[in-house]
Amino acid sequence: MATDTDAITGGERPTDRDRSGNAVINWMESLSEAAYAYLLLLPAFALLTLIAFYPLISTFITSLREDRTRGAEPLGGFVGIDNYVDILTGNARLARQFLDVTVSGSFPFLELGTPFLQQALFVTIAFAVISVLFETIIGFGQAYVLDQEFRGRRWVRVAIILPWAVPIVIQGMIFFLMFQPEVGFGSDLMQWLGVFGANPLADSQDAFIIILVADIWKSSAFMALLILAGLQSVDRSLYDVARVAGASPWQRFKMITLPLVMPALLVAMLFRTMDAMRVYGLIESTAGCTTVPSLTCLVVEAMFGGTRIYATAAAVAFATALVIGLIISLYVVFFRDTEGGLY
Amino acid sequence: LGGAREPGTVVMTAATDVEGIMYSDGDEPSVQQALWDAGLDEDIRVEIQTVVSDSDQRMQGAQSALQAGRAPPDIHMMDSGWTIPFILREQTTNLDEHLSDDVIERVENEYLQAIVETARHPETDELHALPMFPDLGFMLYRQDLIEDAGHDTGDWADEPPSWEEFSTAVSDAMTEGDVDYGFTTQADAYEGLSCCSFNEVMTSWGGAYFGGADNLFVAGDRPITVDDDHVVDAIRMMRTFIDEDDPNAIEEYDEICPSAIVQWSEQESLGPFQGGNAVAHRNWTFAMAETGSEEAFGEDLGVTTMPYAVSADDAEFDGVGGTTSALGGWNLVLSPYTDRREEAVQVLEAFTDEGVMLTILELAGFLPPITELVTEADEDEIGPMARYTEQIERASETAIPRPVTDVWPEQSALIYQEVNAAFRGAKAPDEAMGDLAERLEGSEREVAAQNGD
Amino acid sequence: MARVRLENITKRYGEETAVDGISLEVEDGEFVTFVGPSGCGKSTTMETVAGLTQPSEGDVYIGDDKVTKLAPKDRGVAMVFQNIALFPHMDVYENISFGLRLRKYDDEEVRRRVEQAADIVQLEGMLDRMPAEMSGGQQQRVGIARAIVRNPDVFLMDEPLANLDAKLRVHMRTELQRLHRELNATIIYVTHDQAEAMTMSNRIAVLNDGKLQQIAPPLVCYNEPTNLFVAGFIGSPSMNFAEGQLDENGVQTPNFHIELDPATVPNASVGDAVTLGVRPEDVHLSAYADSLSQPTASIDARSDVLEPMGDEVFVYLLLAEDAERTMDEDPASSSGQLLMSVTPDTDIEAEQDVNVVLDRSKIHLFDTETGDALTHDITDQSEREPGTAATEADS
Amino acid sequence: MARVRLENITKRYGEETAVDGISLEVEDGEFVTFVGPSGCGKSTTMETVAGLTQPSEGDVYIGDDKVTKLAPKDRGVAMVFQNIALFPHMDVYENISFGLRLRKYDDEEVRRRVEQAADIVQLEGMLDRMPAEMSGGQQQRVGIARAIVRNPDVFLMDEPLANLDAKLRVHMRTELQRLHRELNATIIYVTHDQAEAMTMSNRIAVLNDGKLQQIAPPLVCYNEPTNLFVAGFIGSPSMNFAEGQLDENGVQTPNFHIELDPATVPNASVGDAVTLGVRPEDVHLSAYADSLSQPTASIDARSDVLEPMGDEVFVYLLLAEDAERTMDEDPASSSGQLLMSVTPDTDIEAEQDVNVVLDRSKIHLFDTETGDALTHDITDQSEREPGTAATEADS
Amino acid sequence: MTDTRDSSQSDDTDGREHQTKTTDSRAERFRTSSALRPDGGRETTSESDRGAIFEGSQDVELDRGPFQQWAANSIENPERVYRGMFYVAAIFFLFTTLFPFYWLLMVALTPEGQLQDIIFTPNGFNPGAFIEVFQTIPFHWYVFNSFVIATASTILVLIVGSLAGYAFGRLEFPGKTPLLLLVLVISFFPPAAFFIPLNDLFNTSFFMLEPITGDGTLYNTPGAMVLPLSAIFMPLAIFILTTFYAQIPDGLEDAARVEGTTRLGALFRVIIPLSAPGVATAGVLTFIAVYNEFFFSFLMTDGQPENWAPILEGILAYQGQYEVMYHLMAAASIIGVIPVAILVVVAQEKIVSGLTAGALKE
Ligand SMILES: Nc1ncnc2c1ncn2[C@@H]1O[C@H](COP(=O)(O)OP(=O)(O)OP(=O)(O)O)[C@@H](O)[C@H]1O
Ligand SMILES: Nc1ncnc2c1ncn2[C@@H]1O[C@H](COP(=O)(O)OP(=O)(O)OP(=O)(O)O)[C@@H](O)[C@H]1O
Ligand SMILES: [Mg+2]
Ligand SMILES: [Mg+2]
Repeated sequence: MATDTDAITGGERPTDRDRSGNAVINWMESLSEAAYAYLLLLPAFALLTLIAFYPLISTFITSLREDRTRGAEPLGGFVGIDNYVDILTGNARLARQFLDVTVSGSFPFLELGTPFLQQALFVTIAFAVISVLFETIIGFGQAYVLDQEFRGRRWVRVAIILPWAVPIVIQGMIFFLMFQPEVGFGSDLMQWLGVFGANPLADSQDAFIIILVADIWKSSAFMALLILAGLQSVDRSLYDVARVAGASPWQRFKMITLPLVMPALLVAMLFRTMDAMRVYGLIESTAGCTTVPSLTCLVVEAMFGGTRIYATAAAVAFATALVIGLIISLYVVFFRDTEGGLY
Repeated sequence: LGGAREPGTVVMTAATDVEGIMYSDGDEPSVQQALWDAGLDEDIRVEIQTVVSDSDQRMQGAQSALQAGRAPPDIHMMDSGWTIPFILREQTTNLDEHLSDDVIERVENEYLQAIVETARHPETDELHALPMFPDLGFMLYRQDLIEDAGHDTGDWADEPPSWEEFSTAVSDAMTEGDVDYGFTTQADAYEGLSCCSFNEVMTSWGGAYFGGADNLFVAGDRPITVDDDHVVDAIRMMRTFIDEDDPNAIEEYDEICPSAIVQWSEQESLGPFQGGNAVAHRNWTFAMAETGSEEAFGEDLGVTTMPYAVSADDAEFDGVGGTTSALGGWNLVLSPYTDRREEAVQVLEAFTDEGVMLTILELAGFLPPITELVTEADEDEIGPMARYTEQIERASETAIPRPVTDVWPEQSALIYQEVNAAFRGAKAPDEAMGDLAERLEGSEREVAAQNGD
Repeated sequence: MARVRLENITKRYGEETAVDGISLEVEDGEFVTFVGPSGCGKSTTMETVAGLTQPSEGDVYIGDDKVTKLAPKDRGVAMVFQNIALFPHMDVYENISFGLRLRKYDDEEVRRRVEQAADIVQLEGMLDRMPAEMSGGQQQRVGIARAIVRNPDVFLMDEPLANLDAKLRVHMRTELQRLHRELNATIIYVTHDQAEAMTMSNRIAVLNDGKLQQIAPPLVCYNEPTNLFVAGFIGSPSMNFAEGQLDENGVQTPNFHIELDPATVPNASVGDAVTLGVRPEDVHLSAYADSLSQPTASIDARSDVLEPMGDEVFVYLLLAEDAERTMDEDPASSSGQLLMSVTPDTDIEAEQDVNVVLDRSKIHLFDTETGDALTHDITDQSEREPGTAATEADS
Repeated sequence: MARVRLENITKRYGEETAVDGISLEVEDGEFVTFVGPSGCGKSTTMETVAGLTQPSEGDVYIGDDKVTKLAPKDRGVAMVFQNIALFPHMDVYENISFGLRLRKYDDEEVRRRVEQAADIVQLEGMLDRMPAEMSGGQQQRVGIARAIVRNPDVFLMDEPLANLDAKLRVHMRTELQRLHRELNATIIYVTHDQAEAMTMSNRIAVLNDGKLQQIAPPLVCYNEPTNLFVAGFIGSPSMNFAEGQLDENGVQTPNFHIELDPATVPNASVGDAVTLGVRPEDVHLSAYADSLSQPTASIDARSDVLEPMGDEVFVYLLLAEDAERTMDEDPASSSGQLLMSVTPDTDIEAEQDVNVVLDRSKIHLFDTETGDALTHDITDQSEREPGTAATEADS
Repeated sequence: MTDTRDSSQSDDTDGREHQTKTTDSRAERFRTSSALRPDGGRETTSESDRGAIFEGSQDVELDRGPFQQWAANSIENPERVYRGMFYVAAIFFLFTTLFPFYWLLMVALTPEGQLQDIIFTPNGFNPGAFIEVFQTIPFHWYVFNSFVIATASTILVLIVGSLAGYAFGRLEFPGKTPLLLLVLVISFFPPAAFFIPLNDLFNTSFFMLEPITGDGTLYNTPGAMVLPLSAIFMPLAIFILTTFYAQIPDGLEDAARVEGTTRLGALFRVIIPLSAPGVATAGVLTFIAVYNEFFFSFLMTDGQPENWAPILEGILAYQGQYEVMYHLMAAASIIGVIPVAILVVVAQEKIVSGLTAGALKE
C-alpha cells in the first residue's frame, strides 16, 4: 500500500503488518496466554528449583534419617517420622524444646513442661503476632507521614527507612548494649519504671520484650516502605471523588486507602509474619537463644551447635515451615474474600 | 582466586590476632620467621585465612568447610573445646601417622597434658590435633583494695584462699574501697559458663559433671553427678554471691557479685574491673596484660588461681577439688582434604619448636603449650605476665578441661541453661541440677544407643 | 490491502455474551462507523480487531491474512481508546511518538510527524505537558494524535471526539475525513454522535446486544432502517412509533388511522400487528400539507411542550385526550405522543390544538412482533422495489 | 438555599492561567450549563466550586456562605467527574451507595435509593459488576448514579453523558431535567452537546480561554450572541462568517453585498470593519425567498459538497470562483464559503450553480476588531431596542 | 530508570520551544493574550492540595502565627488539626527511629574499654574510631563486596521477579495459585534448611565453571551469594511486583501493544515505569536484605575480603574471642549504612511518585 499524499506518511514505511523483529519475539507473541505465562515463569522457577526446591527436598530426606554424632557419615538409617515425633513430644536433643506440653486432666488441660516463653513454638508465634501487629500500625503511621508533602520530606524518609538498613548484628548489638546494666541506660530506666527486672537480657520475659522492641524498631520501616508504595499507587482522583461525596479523612482512609493499599499491605504483613517466625539473628545477638528460643534458633543450634544432629535440624526446619505454612493459610483463608487478596 | 595458589603455601585459619604476628616488616620477629628458624623449609609459607574470632562462628565455618570436603584451608585452628567432635567425625587427620616420632614424643611428654587430652581421639588415644596454645582461667584481684580493708593477700599468689575467705575479703574491700562491685565473673547462659567459669567453681567444690576427671572424654556410659551435693553447693555459693537473701543462700558467704553477671560474658565482666569499679574478677590470661600494665593497676593487680571450698584430698571424685583453672586454648588440625599434606605437616612440626612458642608468647601473649617456657620468655616482651609466671605454672597444673565429647555442645547448652537459671534464682539449685541430670542422662542414653549399634 | 473482515466473532465474558456472532467486512479504505446502545459490544468488537481481546469464537482477517492469533503490534492497526489510556509517565510528545520510537524512526522524522499530528489536533505548544496537567478534551486529542501519527493501514477509533466541543469536533471530523481520504486508510469508528456517524461514514454498522442489526450507508440506515431497533436508534430525536393493526383500509392505531392498500405491504396481511414509524421532521402542521406530495389525512393533536433548539423546535404533541407527556420515557416512543420538529419561525405555541399530517412517503411500517421493517414508503406508487427494506442487512 | 456565586475566580497552574477572573451567580434551583472549547477552564471552575481546587484568587459562595476554604464534604455538592473515576475496588452497588454509606443511612434506605438511581440510569441488574467489567457508557452511568443518589443541594456534572448513545442520552436528559425539577436542585453542568445545552439549561455560560464570554438563556446565546466567539461556538454547524466593511449602503464583503442603513447599527460607523454572521439555517435558496419576510438580495454561489444528515442536508456553497472547500478548516468560518442547511427533500445537487438569499432578520453583525456584537437583526424596523445585543453578558 | 524516552528526546527541547512560539495563528484565534499573564501576579504552583490525604491546603499559612491562633483556627478547621497531628507523628517517628542511631554514634565515639553509662553523651571522645575501622581491617573492601553482591542480586531478582510478577499479576493460566503458593513456600523455611545441600553444591567442582572461578566451584565467588540470596528474596519481590503490576489498568498495556510493543515490551515500557513505587520498593528491600543478610553471607565465602566476603564478615571481624570492639563495630556499621542511605535517597523519588493518576477514564 503506497500512500503518497500526506507528509505524515513520510515516504517509505514497512507495512506494520509484516511481522517485524526476530523469530524469538514473534514466537513469544504468538504464544497463548497460558503458554506465555509459563515462559515468563521459567527463569524464576529454574532458579528457585536449583537453589531452593532441590535443597529442600534433600533436607526433607535428611529429616527422615537418624542423627549420627560420630563417624564420617553424618546420617544414619531411615527412621521415618521419629525425628518429628521427638520434636513434638519434647524429646529432641535440643537445649530448648520445640514444644513441651503434656495433656493433663485438669484445667487448663495442658501442662507446660517448661515455661511458656521457653518453648520455641510459643515464643515464635507470640513474637510474630505481636511484632507484626505493632509494625503494621507503626508502619502505616510512618507511611502516612512519608506520603505528605512537606519540606525536608526526603530526609525524613531516609531517617525512617534507615533502621531497616542496619545489619542484624548491629541491631542486636545496639539493644544488647542498651540493656547491659553497665553500659546502657535501658535496664536502669525500665527497672525504674518497674517494667523490667534487674537483668532483662537474662530473663525470658524481659528479653522477649526487648527483642520485640528491637524488631519493631527495625522492621516497621519495611512495612512503611511497602505501604507507602501502595499509597502512592492509588489514583488520586479517587480521593477527589470521595471528598466530594463527603468522606472525612478517616472515612477516606477506611473506604479508599485501606482497601486499595490492602494488596500491598497483605504482602507486607505476609512476609513480615514469615520473617518474624524465622527470627534468629536478633535473638542470638541480644539475649541469646536459650533465653528466648525461637524455632529458627533450634534449627541453627541443631545444625551448627557443634553436635552433629542434622536430621533433627532438618526436622525442626520442616516443622517450622509447617507452622509457618499453617499460619499463612490462616491469612489466606481470612483474606481470601478481600479485594486484591491472595489472588 | 581459589585454585591458583602459589605452590608451597599452606593455608591456615586464624583470627586477626594471629594474622597480626604471622608476618612482619623487615627484621622484626614474626611467627613465619620463627617457623623458618625452626627448620621449616624456606619454600613453605604459611598463609593465614582470617576468620572471625568468635569461637562459635568459627566452628560453623570449620564445620561447613569440612562437611563440604573443602581445602584449603589445609590447617584448621580449632578451639580445644570443640576439637574432639571433629575428631570423632573423622574430619581430622591422625597425626600419629604423619608427625615424626620425636615431635610426637615432645607433645606427649612436654606439652600441658590437659590440652593434649583435647587433641586426642578419645577412644584410640591417637593424636589428631596439635595444641597451639592453651588458655587458663585466673582470679584477678585488687591487692590494694583488699589490703586497705584489712585483709592480707600476701600468700594468695602462692596459695589461693578459700571461697569463704575470699568472699569476706572482697565484701569488706567493696565496702571500704567505695567500689560498686565485688567480684565480677561470667555467668551468662553461654558456653563459657559451662566450660569454664562454673566448671572452675564446681571443681573447686569437689564436684564434677560426670564423676571426675577420668570420664571427661567418652560419652555414653558414665555417671551423671551434677545433682551431687557438691555441685549444688557450688551453685548455692554463687547464688549467695549474687543475692545473699535467697532462701538457698549459704550463711557463710557474702553478697559480692552484681546480679548482672548472669548476663555477662568476658567482655562485660572485665569492664568494671578494668574501670576500677570491682575488687576481683575471673578471666583468661589476656586479662593480666589488660589490667596489669603500669597504666592500669600495675603492681596492685593480684593474680591467683581459683579459690576453693573442698580440697583435692577431700574430694569424692578423682582430679577435682582444690584450686583449679579452666582450660581453653586452640589446637591445629590437619585437614583430611588437603592436597599439601607434606608441607602442612612440616608447618605443624615447626610449631612444636620452643622458639616458635616463645615468639608467639612474646608477640601476642599466648601461653606456650609447654607452660614452663613462660619463665624463659623475655620479661620485657611479655609485660605484666612476667610477674605471674608462678600462678600460670600452678594454673596449668590444676587445669580442668571441659568434658568434650561428640555431644558436649549439646550437653553444654543444657548445663549453662540450668546453671544460669539457678544463678538467677529462677530455679532452686537442687531443682535445676535435678532437671539437668535428667536431661543429661537422656543425652548420654542417646549417645550410647547410637554408638552401640 | 487493509480490508478487515470479521467472521462470526463471538466474545463471552463468563455468562455474559458481549459480542454475538458478528460477521462483516470493511473494504480497503472504507470508513465504517459502529453505533449502538451503551454496552452493545462496540468496544469489544474493536478490541478483537486490534488483537487486544481474543474472540471466543470466529476469526478476524486483515487484508488477506487471518490475524486472529496475531499480536496487536503486527496487525498494522492504530487505535484511539474510549478511555483515552495515555501513558501517564510520558509527556505529550512522548505519548504521541511512542509508536514511532518503537519502530526506530529517526529523530527528525519522529519530530516532524509528531508536530504535524499535534497540529491536526490543535495541541501545538502542549507537547511537554504531562497528561495529568491537561483537560479531558486535550487528553483525548493526544490520544487521537498518537493514533494518526503512525499512519497505519487500519484505524480503530472508539469515541475519539467524545470530550471535544462542537466546534473542535467539526474540525476533527473534517481532519479525520481528510486523513481517511489521503491515507486511504480503513477506519472503524465508534461514536454516539449521530452527526459524526452520518457525515463521516461510508457505512454505518448498527449493533444491539452484541448482534449486528444493519450495516449500510448512513442514509439507508436513516431512511430504510431494517428493523424497529435501527429505526428507533438512528436519528435524533428518535422516530415516532405507533402500534397498530393492518386493516382493510390501512393501519389503525389507537389515536389515528392511516389509509393504505394492505396489498402493497410485502410480507404482511390484514389483521397483522404493525408498528407505524415516522420521524419528527416528517410530521407537519396541516397548514403546510400542500408542500407534501402525499400527506396523510389530518390528525388532531394538542401541542404539549415546545423545546427550542435554536435551529429547530421540537414540539411534543399529545394525541389522546388522556395522554400526558411523561418525562421519564423517551417521549417519541410512547404511542399517545408524537414528536414534531419544526423551524423556529413556525407559528405554534404550547398547549394549543393543532392538526398535523404525516408525509406518506416517509412512513415506515414494521412487523410489531419481529420488529422487521415491512415498508418505508406508503405512497401509492404502482411499481416499487420490494426488496429495499432489508438492504444489506446481515443480521 | 443553594445559590452558587463565584467572585472573580482565578486559577493558575504555574505560568498557565486555567480560569481567569470568572464571576457569575447561579440561582437556587437553576440549571446552568458551561460550554466552551476544550481546555477553556470548565472543569477547573467546577472543581473550585466543589472545593477540590483552591482558586488562586477569588471566592466561592454557596447559599450565603463563603465556602472558599471549606472542605468539599461540607459544601453539600455532588459531582459527576469527567474522568468518571469509579472506585475500582467496589462493585456498582458500593460505588453508587458510597456517599450514603458515609452518612450512615440505614441499609434499607440505601438499597431503595441505589435501586432507584440505578433505575434512572438503566443499570438494573448490573449492581454487582465491578467497574472493570463494564463498558465505557455503563461506567459513566454509574458515575451519574453515584451523584444523583445523594440528593444534594448542588449538582456538578462534568460531561455526564459523553459516552452515551443518542437514545440513552435523550432519556438521561429528561431524567436529569425531572430530577432538577423535583429536587429543586441547583445544577451546574458541562457538556459539549449543543442539544443538551439548549434543551436542559436555564442559562448557558460560554467560557473561552478561562474567561466568561456570555451567560444567558440558551436561545439568547443562540440568537443574540454577545460576540464573535459565542456566535461561532454556539450552534452546530457553526455560524457562517464573512468579514467586510460597513459602507454607505450596507456591508460589503469580498463576495457579496448586503444592503442596510449603517445608521441603524449601533456603535459602528461607515468604514468600520465588520463581520457578518448568518447561521446555516438562515441561508435559503432564492426559490424559497418568498417564505421570508425580508430576504436579502440574491447571492450567486456554487454548491460544492452535500452532506446529508438524515433530517437535514448541509450544503457547502462556494462564493468566489477560486474558493475551494478546504477540509482542514472549519468550513463555516472561511469567508469564501457559506454553509447552508436545507431539508432533505430540497432539490439541490453537488456542483451546481445556485442563488441563495439570507434572512435579514437573522443576520448578525460584529465588530471585526473587538469581536463584540453590533446587531442581531438588520430588518428595517423603526424602533429596535439597542441593548439586546449584550443581554446579561458579564464578561 | 526514568529514561523510557528515546535518547533522541534530549535534543528535542529547543525544537519544541520553537514550535510553541510559532503556534499556528488559527489555533490561537480564540486564545487571547491572557494565556501568559504578563503581570505575573501571585503564584501558587503547588498542587499538593489535591494529592494529599490530609488536606495540605493550609500549609502555606501554617508556619506562621502564634499558638492561640492555631488553636482557634483548628476548631473551625479540623484539617489543621490533622496537620498538627501529622507533625507530632513525624517528630515522634523521627525520634524513635533516629535515637538508636544517635546512641550507636555515641558508642562509636566512646574510646575502647570505657563503655559505661552511655546515655546522651559518649564516655570520652574518640572520633578516631572511624579511622581505626579501616586500619584494623580493609573494611571498605567488605563494603564494596557487599555492594556488588547486593546490586547483582537486586538486578537479578528484579528482572526474573518482574517476569514472574507479570505472569502472576496480569495473566490467567492454569495452576496460577498453586505456583504462587509454591513460591511462597520458600519463605516458610529458615535459611539453614537450604544450607547443607547448597554448601555441597557450591563446593562441587563443575567443569564448565573452571574457566571462570578457577577451581570450578562457586564457593568464594559472588555467585555463591548472589544465587541463594536471589532465590531467598525472590518470593518477596515476586509478591510485591505481582501486586503492583496487577493494579496497572489493562487499557494502558493495550495501548502500548497496539502502538507496537510486544507483550514483553509493554512490561518494560509501560507497566514497570508505572509501577515505579512498587518496583523501587522491591528493589530497595531486596538490596538492603542482601546487603545485610546474615546466614549465607557468613558461610559461602571463607571470610577473605578478596574472596568476596561481605560487610557482615567485616563487622564480625571486630569481635574478638573474649573481647568485642564495640566502638569499632558501631563505627563500622554507621559507615556500612551509608551506601544504603544513599540508595534510599536515590530511589525515593521512584518510591514516592504516584503516577497512575490521570491514566484512564475508568
Ligand atoms: N494540573 C494542571 N497543571 C497544569 N495545567 C492544567 C492542570 N489542569 C488543567 N490544566 C490546564 O488548565 C486548562 C483548563 O483545564 P480544564 O480541565 O478546566 O479544561 P476544560 O474546560 O474542562 O476542558 P475539556 O472540555 O477539555 O475537559 C487547560 O488548558 C489545562 O491544560
Ligand atoms: N471484562 C469484562 N467482564 C465482563 N463483562 C464485560 C467485560 N468487558 C465488557 N463487558 C460487558 O460486555 C458488554 C459489551 O461491552 P463493550 O465495552 O463492548 O460495550 P460498548 O458497546 O463499547 O459500550 P459503550 O458505548 O458504553 O462503550 C457490556 O455489557 C459490558 O458490561
Ligand atoms: Mg465502549
Ligand atoms: Mg474538562
